[in-house]
Amino acid sequence: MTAPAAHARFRFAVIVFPGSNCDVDAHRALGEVLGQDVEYVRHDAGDLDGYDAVILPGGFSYGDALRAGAIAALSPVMAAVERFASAGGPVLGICNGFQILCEAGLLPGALHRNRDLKFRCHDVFVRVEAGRTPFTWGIEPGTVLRMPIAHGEGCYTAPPEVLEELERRGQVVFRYVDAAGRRGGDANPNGSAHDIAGICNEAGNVVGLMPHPERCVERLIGGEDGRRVLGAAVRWLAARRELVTGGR
Amino acid sequence: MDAEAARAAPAARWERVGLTEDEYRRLVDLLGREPNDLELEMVGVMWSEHCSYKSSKVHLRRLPSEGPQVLMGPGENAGVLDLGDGTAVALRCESHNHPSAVEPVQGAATGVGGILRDIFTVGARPIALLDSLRFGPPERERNRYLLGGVVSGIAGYGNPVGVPTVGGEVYFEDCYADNPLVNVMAVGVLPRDRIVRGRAEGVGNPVFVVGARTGRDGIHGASLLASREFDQQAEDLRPEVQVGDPFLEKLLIEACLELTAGDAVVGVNDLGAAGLTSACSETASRAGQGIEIDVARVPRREPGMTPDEVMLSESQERMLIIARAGREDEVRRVFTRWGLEAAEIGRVTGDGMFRVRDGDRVVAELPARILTEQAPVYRRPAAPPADLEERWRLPRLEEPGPGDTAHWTAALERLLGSPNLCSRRWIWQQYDYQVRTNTVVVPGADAAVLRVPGSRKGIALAVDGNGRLAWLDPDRGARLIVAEAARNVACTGARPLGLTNCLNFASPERPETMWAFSAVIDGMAEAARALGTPVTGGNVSFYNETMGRGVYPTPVVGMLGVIDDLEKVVTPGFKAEGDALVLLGAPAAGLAGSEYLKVVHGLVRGRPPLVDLDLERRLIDLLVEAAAAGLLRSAHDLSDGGAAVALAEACFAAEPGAAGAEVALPEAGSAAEVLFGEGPSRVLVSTAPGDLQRLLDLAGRLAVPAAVIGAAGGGRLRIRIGGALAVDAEVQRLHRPWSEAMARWMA
Amino acid sequence: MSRQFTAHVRVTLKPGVVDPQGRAVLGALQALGFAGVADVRVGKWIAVTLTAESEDAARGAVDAMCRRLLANPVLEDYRFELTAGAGERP
Amino acid sequence: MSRQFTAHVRVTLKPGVVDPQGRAVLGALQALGFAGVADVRVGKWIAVTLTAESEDAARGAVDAMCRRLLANPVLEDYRFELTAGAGERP
Ligand SMILES: Nc1ncnc2c1ncn2[C@@H]1O[C@H](COP(=O)(O)OP(=O)(O)O)[C@@H](O)[C@H]1O
Ligand SMILES: [Mg+2]
Repeated sequence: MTAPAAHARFRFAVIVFPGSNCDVDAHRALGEVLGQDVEYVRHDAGDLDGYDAVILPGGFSYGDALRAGAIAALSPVMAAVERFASAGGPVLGICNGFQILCEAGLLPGALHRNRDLKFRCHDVFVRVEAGRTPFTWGIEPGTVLRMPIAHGEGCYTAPPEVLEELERRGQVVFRYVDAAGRRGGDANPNGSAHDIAGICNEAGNVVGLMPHPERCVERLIGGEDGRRVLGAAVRWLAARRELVTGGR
Repeated sequence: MDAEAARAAPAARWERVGLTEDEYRRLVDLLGREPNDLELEMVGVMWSEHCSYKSSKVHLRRLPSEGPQVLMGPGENAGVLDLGDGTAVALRCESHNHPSAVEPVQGAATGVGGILRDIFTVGARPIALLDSLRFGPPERERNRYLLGGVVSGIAGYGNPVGVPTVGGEVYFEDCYADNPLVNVMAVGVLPRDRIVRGRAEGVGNPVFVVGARTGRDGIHGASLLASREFDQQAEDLRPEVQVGDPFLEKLLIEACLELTAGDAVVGVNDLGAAGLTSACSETASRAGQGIEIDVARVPRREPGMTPDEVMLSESQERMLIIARAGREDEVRRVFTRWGLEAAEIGRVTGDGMFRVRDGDRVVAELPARILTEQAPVYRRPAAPPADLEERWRLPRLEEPGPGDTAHWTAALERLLGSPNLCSRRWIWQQYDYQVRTNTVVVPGADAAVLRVPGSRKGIALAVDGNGRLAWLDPDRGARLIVAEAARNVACTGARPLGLTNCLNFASPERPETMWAFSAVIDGMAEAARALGTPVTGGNVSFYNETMGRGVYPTPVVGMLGVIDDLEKVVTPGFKAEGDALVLLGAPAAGLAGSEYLKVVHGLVRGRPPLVDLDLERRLIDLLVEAAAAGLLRSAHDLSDGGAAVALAEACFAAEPGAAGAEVALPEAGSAAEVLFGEGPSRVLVSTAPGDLQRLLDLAGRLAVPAAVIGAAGGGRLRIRIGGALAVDAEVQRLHRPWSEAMARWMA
Repeated sequence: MSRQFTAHVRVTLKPGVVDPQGRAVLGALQALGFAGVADVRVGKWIAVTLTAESEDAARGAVDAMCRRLLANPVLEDYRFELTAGAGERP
Repeated sequence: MSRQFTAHVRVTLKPGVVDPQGRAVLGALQALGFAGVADVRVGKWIAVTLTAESEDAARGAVDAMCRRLLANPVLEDYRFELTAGAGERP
């Protein structure tokens, strides 16, 4: 089962906006560590033809002017991301990438200033709530992962009816919990509604999260839990290819 | 005109630009005529203490700056050290004290921006920042406001620009209340054969100014603020505070590194203090050439700027690029691609002159060297403070014996929750210390460790300073600081390779300051030489005083070490219950200048010890060899707070189940000295029981004293001294005051 | 002939949205001894200088800017005032 | 008898001070095709609800708040308008 995935190689696009600064980290995690083909794609690119998956990395696109992600959401490449997503392609927005996806309307809601107004950089625990997305494919719901956060505007906010809908449709993908998988206490680092750390669109192929899976793919640096998230996409792509080609 | 009137007329001129009459005469001699107003302004700022190092130069020469590992020493924008496999590291430390006192957020932010520019100026990709901070006691609201502002300024610049802030230090003392210190160190990596110099080489080569537009902000800001006492008049300089733009700097980093990776460029210099005046004259005079620029071609942010304003503006996020003739389009193309402006403003000339035009009109023309090499140099009067011996006198302390467990346990708790010893997490949690995923050892350890991209090696980084020790004895204090920085780096298993510094002092016009400065240089030179860590550069910040009250002489050292195998990195926390605890190095320490004396007895007294540099060097060798051999499960430097605090910290950082220690410390002095004494050359290590003998053998071979003091684990910290139980407490109970103190007062 | 205008845009959080900054400022003001302060809300104030053919055109442009970038409809409301800038240009 | 007031405070960067946010927004608006935009400055807009004995007292309090906390005198200017709040309190 895992054998084809381990050898599978796909083409990942890492979008580079002016001010992106985790682009190299995403590139390294997918390329050097997971052995995938990765290319940087500029914010002014017109299409994403030929890529199997798209990553919107973390950072401070346009210096977070006005609201994090607001200006990047209007970049030419975002039209291409939208087309890529509506064709069912897997899209992952990490941190600033998540903020951009919300600002672009590819994900509902918004990311507001952290409850304590401070930038926070430390590890958190998140519980995988939905296993149907490409980035949680094969991860048992309820699994607790340890990943770093590094953000000042990560408080997920949405109108009550949107939150309700997210819950009902199973669009909450990651939730802040403690090491034992329980909600509450200090587990939620930024005041996010419903302890939301990551969500997906209705179809499930567009995922955004505040924690940084690309920062924890090696034992020496940050741990390895992020490998599971990025590795899930490789397995998902392999499974899809298998479906399409009938395993040939 | 009579002689008196002739002297009176120009008097206003030199004073306005901060020169003395003698300096003005020197200028007229060098120039062979009276300078015009713009020329005088340019000389005034370049001959300021901040830009010319006129009071420190004669002393700085005594620092050792050579060694096989030094690829580029002082005199350029950053020092560069060889890592040995084709990779090199650039390092530099700089102060932004006065701007941070005026506006803590932007003062600190622009300090980060400035030091980063020094790093990518030499062609290095910045990979780490560290900060060394000093404030008045946190009991006062204003000091907390300054701390909060400075931290958010560093975070607000370092985080967006995408360079991790991986370490630092902070101390609180009365003397910094009106004059906080904000020193920032930056480190970058580059291929060893691609060092870029700040030189205007090649007659006819085009000169570009790139990045931000030039505005009226900061005219005279950095240079003048940093070259005078901080008084009421300095308050009036307030509108000149500058705002940093980390987004622009991020683009500038990428564009500059892309450009210098090729061969279109012959020289690069950042625009810092004294802006275009400094960058142009320094690049020209380093190359022994002249330079000609046209201020009319400098992109402006505001209409109606005069040539003076353009030449003296200290607008942030700008760089000077000297390209090869014929490659102009390439320069423009790279910057345009990154959304930045690049304006060609002039050429390198062969006549050694710095010529400034405003369109067709020449508005200033003088030999570039007058602004740089020919600035005045002073050997200012130096004399020790009158109360030096008084400072050394340690009163007799009335204290219970080691058997008073309640007393000593309470003292430890109190120390752990005190401003200078409590956890700094509140600060570093606001810094992105992981971006670029190279940070192997994160803040909170003795030194940060980073993977070096493009190399198999890692580097360890630490900044250390101690104003209290330098005030008590500047020469010994400086030795102690260098030794501590080297030891911190060695505690991770890295071999110290070289250092940079930042020397924060009061007014150089006071003999006491210059005496301390000179002694610090001697001490630093001696220690750096003995430990094989050359001084690759640094920064001097004088005039750190307000209303005649100076800060402690505060030398800060940024140390860089190299580790061959990242798998062998050692951290301070205990790893497993039952591991043997060994105290390596000097068995005894005293209370001079210690936190214990200050916190418990309110005293800053005693003569600091003279560090045995030979022992220190052997201890470092031992740490490096033992780490490489895999004999160390943990290593933690004994510094502020002494053995008891070091033991507690090793418990706080322990792996689950390994917290706690049952130890017996050698009875080398009073209980206070044994528990809380501070002295050099001491490290607490833990080792697997099976490796203990090998470790002791190695220590024996290197002639480093080693005492087996106990074992890790058990959840309690129990310290015996000669049979008496001095400290006994749950680790949890000790942890609370330590971990919560800063967040509590900053809430 | 196009004229210069200045739009003063006010972007505020929607009534129900938690305002951590407003809350922090409120707490700080009370701590400073301003006992009478009951509520604080922090928003943005943006000045946009632009040229347009007419006041209507300027108004339309600024409204479009607000919708597309200056305000986030999930969290924020906006309103603006337009004033004719002094300088007329050809 | 103290009454309720609302102050609308506008905090803006002093004229010569660099405005990185404004610069980024200006570039974004131009890239979106709003060609007529010449300048953008981003400031803060703060609504403070307070009770005071009189309008003068309220004005004095708000001015003090601005000087002490709401604006950073080194970099920012402020101005405010005061309106009497609907609710009167004993
Ligand atoms: N304390 C010091 N020790 C060693 N070198 C120093 C010291 N202070 C300054 N230098 C060196 O002097 C040179 C000039 O410093 P400075 O004018 O501050 O540089 P910049 O213009 O890049 O800020 C630099 O190369 C710096 O490393
Ligand atoms: Mg420089």
